[in-house]
Amino acid sequence: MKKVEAIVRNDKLSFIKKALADSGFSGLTTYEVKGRGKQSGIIQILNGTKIFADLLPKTKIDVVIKDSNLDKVLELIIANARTGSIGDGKIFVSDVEQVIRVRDGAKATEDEEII
Amino acid sequence: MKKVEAIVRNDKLSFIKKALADSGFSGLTTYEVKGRGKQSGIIQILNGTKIFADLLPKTKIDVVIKDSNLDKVLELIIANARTGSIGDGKIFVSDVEQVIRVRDGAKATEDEEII
Amino acid sequence: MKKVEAIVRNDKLSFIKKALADSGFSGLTTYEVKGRGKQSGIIQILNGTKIFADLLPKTKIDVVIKDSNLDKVLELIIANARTGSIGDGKIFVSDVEQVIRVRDGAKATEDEEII
Amino acid sequence: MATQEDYFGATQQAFLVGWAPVAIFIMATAGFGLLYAGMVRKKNVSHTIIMINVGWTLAFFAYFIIGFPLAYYSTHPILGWPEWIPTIANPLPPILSESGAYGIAGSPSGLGDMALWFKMSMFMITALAIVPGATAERDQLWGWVIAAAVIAIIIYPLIEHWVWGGGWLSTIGYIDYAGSSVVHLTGGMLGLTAAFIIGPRIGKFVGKDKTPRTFFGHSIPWAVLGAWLLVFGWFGFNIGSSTATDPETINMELAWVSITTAMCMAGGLFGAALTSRGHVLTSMIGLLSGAVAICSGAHIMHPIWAFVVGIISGVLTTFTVGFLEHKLKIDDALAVFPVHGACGIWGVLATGIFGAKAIGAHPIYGFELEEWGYRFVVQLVGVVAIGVTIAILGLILFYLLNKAKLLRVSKDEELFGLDISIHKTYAYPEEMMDKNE
Amino acid sequence: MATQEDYFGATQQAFLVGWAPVAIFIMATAGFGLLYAGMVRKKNVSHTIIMINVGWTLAFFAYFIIGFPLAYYSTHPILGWPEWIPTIANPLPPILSESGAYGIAGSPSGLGDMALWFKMSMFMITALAIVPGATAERDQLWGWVIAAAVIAIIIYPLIEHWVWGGGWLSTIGYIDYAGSSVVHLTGGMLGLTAAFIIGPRIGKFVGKDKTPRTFFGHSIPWAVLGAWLLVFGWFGFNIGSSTATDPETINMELAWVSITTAMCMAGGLFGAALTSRGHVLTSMIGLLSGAVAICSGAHIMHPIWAFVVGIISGVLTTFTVGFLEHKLKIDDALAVFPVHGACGIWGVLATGIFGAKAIGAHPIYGFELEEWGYRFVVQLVGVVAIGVTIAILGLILFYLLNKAKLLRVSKDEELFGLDISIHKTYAYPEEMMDKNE
Amino acid sequence: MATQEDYFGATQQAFLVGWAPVAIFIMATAGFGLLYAGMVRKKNVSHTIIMINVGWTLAFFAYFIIGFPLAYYSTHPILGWPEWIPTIANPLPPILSESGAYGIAGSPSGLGDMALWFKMSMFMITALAIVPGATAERDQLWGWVIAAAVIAIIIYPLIEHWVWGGGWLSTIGYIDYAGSSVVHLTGGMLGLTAAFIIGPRIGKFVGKDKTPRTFFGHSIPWAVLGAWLLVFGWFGFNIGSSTATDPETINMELAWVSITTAMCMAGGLFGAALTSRGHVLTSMIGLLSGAVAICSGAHIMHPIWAFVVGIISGVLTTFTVGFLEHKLKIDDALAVFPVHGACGIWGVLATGIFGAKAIGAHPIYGFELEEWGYRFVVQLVGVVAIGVTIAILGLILFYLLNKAKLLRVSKDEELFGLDISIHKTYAYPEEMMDKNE
Ligand SMILES: Nc1ncnc2c1ncn2[C@@H]1O[C@H](COP(=O)(O)OP(=O)(O)O)[C@@H](O)[C@H]1O
Ligand SMILES: Nc1ncnc2c1ncn2[C@@H]1O[C@H](COP(=O)(O)OP(=O)(O)O)[C@@H](O)[C@H]1O
Ligand SMILES: Nc1ncnc2c1ncn2[C@@H]1O[C@H](COP(=O)(O)OP(=O)(O)O)[C@@H](O)[C@H]1O
Repeated sequence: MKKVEAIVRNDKLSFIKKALADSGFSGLTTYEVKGRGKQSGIIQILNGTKIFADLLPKTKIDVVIKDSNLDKVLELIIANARTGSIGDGKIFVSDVEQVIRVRDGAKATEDEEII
Repeated sequence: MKKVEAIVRNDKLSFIKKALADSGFSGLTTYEVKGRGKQSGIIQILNGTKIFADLLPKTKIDVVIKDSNLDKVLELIIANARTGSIGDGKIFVSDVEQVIRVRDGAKATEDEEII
Repeated sequence: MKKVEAIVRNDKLSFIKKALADSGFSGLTTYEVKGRGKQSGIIQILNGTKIFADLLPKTKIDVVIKDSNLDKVLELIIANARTGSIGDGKIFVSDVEQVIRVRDGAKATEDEEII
Repeated sequence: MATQEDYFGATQQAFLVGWAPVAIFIMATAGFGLLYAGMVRKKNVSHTIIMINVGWTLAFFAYFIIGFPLAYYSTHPILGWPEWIPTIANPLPPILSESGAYGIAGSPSGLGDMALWFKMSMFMITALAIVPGATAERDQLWGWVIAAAVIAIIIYPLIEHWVWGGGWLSTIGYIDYAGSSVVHLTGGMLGLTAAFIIGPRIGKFVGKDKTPRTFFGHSIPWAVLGAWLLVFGWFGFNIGSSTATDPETINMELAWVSITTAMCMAGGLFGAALTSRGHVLTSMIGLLSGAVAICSGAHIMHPIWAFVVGIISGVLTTFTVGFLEHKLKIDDALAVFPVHGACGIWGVLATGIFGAKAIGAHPIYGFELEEWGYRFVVQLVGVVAIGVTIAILGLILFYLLNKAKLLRVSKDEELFGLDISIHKTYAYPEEMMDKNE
Repeated sequence: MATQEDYFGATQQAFLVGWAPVAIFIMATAGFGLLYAGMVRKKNVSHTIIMINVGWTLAFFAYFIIGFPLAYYSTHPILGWPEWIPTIANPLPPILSESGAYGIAGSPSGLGDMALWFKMSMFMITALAIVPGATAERDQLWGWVIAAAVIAIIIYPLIEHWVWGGGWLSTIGYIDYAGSSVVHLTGGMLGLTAAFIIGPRIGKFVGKDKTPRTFFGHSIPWAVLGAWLLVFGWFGFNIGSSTATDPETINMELAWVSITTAMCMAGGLFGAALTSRGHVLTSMIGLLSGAVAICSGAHIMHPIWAFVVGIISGVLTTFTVGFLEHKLKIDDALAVFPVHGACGIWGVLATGIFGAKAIGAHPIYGFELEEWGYRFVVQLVGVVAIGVTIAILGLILFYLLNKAKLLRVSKDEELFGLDISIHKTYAYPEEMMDKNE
Repeated sequence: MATQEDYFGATQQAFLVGWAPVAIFIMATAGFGLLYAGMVRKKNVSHTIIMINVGWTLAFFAYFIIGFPLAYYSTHPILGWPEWIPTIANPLPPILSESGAYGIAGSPSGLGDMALWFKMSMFMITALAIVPGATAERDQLWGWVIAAAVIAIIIYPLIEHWVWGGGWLSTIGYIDYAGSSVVHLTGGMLGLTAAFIIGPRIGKFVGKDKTPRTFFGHSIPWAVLGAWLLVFGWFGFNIGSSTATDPETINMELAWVSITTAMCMAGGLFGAALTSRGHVLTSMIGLLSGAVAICSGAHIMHPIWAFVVGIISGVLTTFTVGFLEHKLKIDDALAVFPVHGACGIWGVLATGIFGAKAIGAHPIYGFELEEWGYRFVVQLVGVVAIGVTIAILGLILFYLLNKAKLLRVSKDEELFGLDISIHKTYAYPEEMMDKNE
């Protein structure tokens, strides 16, 4: 299984969330973070003037999924998070060994349907 | 070493925390998240009436432990987080390569006792 | 690629952030957490008297980097986070499989420069 | 030697100047500022507060210099050039009448109606504070500074002159004791026109059928506190609107006004709570709806009817919110028209309905049963005249500002939030900023 | 022509109606609402505020219609059918005495004691606002609406009649100037009985020996603000309790009352700060404890003794909290009985102790040294009678509500938090909600 | 029988005691507490509030017992042993003059100047509340408790005696109506000396050239609310400073003072907003700067000049902040000297400049054109004398406390935050604490 960690603009959360749910990926965990990207001391270009802000508020979305769904999920997130400007965010993918449902202790190593 | 990421009900934190400490697993990091589980648009059944709430506040607990302690820790968390109803949460287990103590730079790759 | 998760004192963030940026590691994500270390029920020694506080506020910094930069980054973080007392924090290192830039979908598996 | 009446007048002035405008001061600015701040998203909190503060700058000064004289120192029924305008050489407003006017006893000092000058500016600032709620989360600062100055100089004084300054509505017996129409309908209607011209927030109406979507505010406690500060100020408003100049009247009026005001607020809270499973924000909004509705007839309505008028106000607000969002597709962000516009109209009409002595209205201020029809028609004519006039002036004002690109921020600024993009700050800076190295 | 006394009375009425009840208004509802909101966990903030708002709905109306006449318009020493009840035809309360009563000068308008009607309702609402603090984080909304109506209609007016409405306690010389017992002991004891019947919050008492556990509130700044708003209102309470009807008395009384009130609060804050390493929440609670204790004898006690009484109040509160939690195992969630009950009792007794002129009490209102024993016994009898009566009535009321399943929420609702499960909201909606798609 | 003047005096007393000090009460403590709380980092919020509360403990008591008699009951031009000091046997302050003094009419009850006693303690508490802002985020609790007692007992009463208690400055015609220098310069200068002695916060000045760094506060809404509460209180201050004892004066004075106060605040807000892209915190600070500046000449300056004085205050504050940080390298954490010190000085001088009738000053209170030079020199002499005296006393006081290791916390305590390390709490306990098992 894979963990997808997407760091996106705050106002994109609801679109991503909806898109994922519509395609059957309902499970996710999200929280507010502050971040800095490639440009140290990111410069946002607003209205023609440059505005300096070091750390910007972002939303992080963690989704754990089956390996086979990785491409689909990445595509959905990118499609709904992109504006094409600096600050769109980053996605990190890593490996997850086990997923366990607390309610009944079911493990996804045996039954991938619980994710 | 393993990282256990447990997403549980907020009010279960203090029980889990105590249970872990009692068994010698004192180290942990925790923060508030919002989450959505298997059912998109989770429906909480309260008092016989269905209440709709998309993202619900949850607590995430990260515990990094030695491989040999994994089963014990999972067991403790599940036992203390479970109510048997929807919304009990999920646990994700993944691999950690190195643990370093900032105070003295000691690395758990060499000395697992520091975790 | 590697993910470095550093849990440090809140007031060390700006020093770490600056040090990383100065060495060219501008990307990072940070958020507030509460944590407990080796000593269950950490005891902070302040002014000669012991003060008890179970969970203490900390700052978590996530930095994703190329494998080759790991040692450099660890060194920078440790140097700027250390005071030498209990509570300095822990660093966890784990593996990241893919990094994707949302803006243009570029993947770091192919082009490590995007990290 | 000072007469008994002088003593009485001086004390009343001490009270009405010392207490009433100060309470409103807090109300108009802190109350609206914090109420609105709680209702917007975190990224727009600072901006929302500063938009309310605008009343306390140039607009305040401008009303003093021009607006106030326009409203009170001309005898033309519509609007005329004032007989007095303050200068360094001649700074003090002449006394309006021997017995004083508008709640302030004639000043035995001969120094003129400074107190009235002050109190009335507070009413104006309140009307101003209402407006930016409608355009919240997407409006420019300097465009609003200009709009506020225009409103303070001419738009608000026009209506004020009609109703309180001896204009045509006061001549035909129109009743608006503490501003259901002068303050609230004016503010609410200006808000509605501004919201219409500026257009909805990005993402407010979704899909082809434009389903409205709720943007949740960042903090209910702040909204609750703001609403309570407004309630506090409302007593400044309503009690401070007393025109009593002798002991009997003051007794009759102040107690009566206090009780009807409280009753109508309680009714509004109750009505709104009933229809919202006790939702606290809706309930507080209901309380304010009741407060708006009672302004017009606070001195006249029986307390029990005031409670009933309040319940209706609470329900009316909810209904109007739905109508604006689902039917008209206007994004009045913080429900400004439903509260101040709709309930302002309702309050003026309710005065025409419940003001008859036969059904328990004030034994002196109430009107006779036979006047019922006439009174209701006058109230209706007045409220329509004010509503339509303000709608036209508002549409012109905001249309011009929009053309001049002074009304709405850019798409990027809106998405990043107005706090950081316009004012270079966050509302909770420690959590969100760290640019020191 | 109006006499000099009329002028004076009118101005005093303007002041006492215009200022005192409005200050209390803020106090009783906003102050308690925000104090309590800061002291509960995030998941229960909205619910806690709406529970306090309940005073401003049906209960307010019911007290006007029934409770107030019961308290003041019957001559029976215990409780009798009132001689007057408001109707549409006969809406105005007759004047209680020629010179007026209870701080409001007789109305020269002949319109009756509307002002008294208003002021007294504010005291009732304050008593109501105290109660839900004890049952916080686990109580139902509609059960409390019913309980509040019952309290407003009969329970509170009963005690009010005894002490302020000419009942048996007023006859024997019982002193409670501004409500240490009428308002605070009544509210605090109702809270205690409710907390006893409803049972502790899930997880409050842990293990076999039922060790009490602290649930930390979500925000100290909100609790601090709430407490300061209460302090503000307290001056409305205490100054507004003046029964002065001539210039001399008002001079003697208002200044004296202001100073003893401030002194006792300062003492309470100092005492509580000393015993808590300057913990800010504990200190603010200490301030309120002092404020509760001084209500009874604010017009009588010497300022220096008031400071001492305050220090003792601060300590007494801490002691009572421990006693309830560790010995009685009652979960009075927000320390309602320790502050309002215990310090209410202490204040009534302290009036009996420090009210003698010989030790510096008010030169006119204080009592002679020889009365000391009698006065203390009267205070003791009064406070016991009130405490026991309220305890019994409270137990019956909450027992019945509990039987009817109207008192406590379900286990699930409590765990999820009352905001989302009862009111479908969160206190900080933007952070926590997002159900729009 | 009571005379007409008695009635008037009694009502005025009711108003000035009932309203003015209570408003200031909120101002001095809640307002400063919440303003400062919003401006510090999360880890120091509780501590910051409790430091402000200190005024309400021993210091309050000490001022009553010693400070107040020192200020008003001696005839020595500098400082003398008071003719009266309160005891249990002789608790009441004798009346200062037949017609009363300092805004409180002579008490017909013969009970003495209790009201003055109360009001003046509120001014003292305000001066106290200013100081800890300068040393915020690194100061000890008990050291400040001692400093506050010393200030309340001797330092503040010294200046008060000079200006308001018949001392040498009052003799030469120095004008400070409501405390630009007595309250604000005193508080601001004490803060500056304390900040100088205690040294900067860890990390305030970075690198070899000591570049100042901004520590962002944790919440703009709290700072905004605190500032508005202060504004509310300021009207208590300025209106409550009236010395009017007859109807004419009260009319002339109260209205005039209200308007100039509001105008100068509006000017300050406007000035600060203009220079900060409408930054809301800077604007609110500008509002307060205007409020500080107007205190001295609120009864004298023309409203239009008051607006101008306000604009200058807003700009002056920003300039002074930069000067302290960049040139003097003093870490006055919450801009206490720029607001209260610099604008206090400016306000006193502005009174000398704009107080001439020829340029529109109050027709009765203003001075003649020929006095202009003399008046300005007196204002200058007074403000220098006060500034220098306080600077010396402040340096001595804080130097001694520092030597005694009572001023600054340890490095660890500062890093962990004062809330948890000194008071064992967090400002948002639920989020941050969980030590129950
Ligand atoms: N190397 C990294 N490690 C951790 N987080 C990162 C890294 N690079 C970027 N981020 C996170 O991603 C967010 C978006 O980065 P951004 O600079 O906007 O991407 P882009 O390169 O598209 O401009 C940042 O705010 C930060 O939270
Ligand atoms: N696939 C997933 N990826 C990330 N987080 C998840 C996923 N599934 C569930 N979660 C997290 O776990 C929490 C609990 O899920 P829940 O639906 O309550 O589990 P259950 O299946 O027992 O009902 C969610 O609120 C969410 O934060
Ligand atoms: N095993 C662990 N798993 C997860 N987080 C941990 C673990 N151990 C420590 N931490 C985190 O690191 C922080 C610092 O730990 P701390 O006890 O200060 O380290 P030290 O051992 O240097 O004293 C803790 O507050 C906690 O957030």
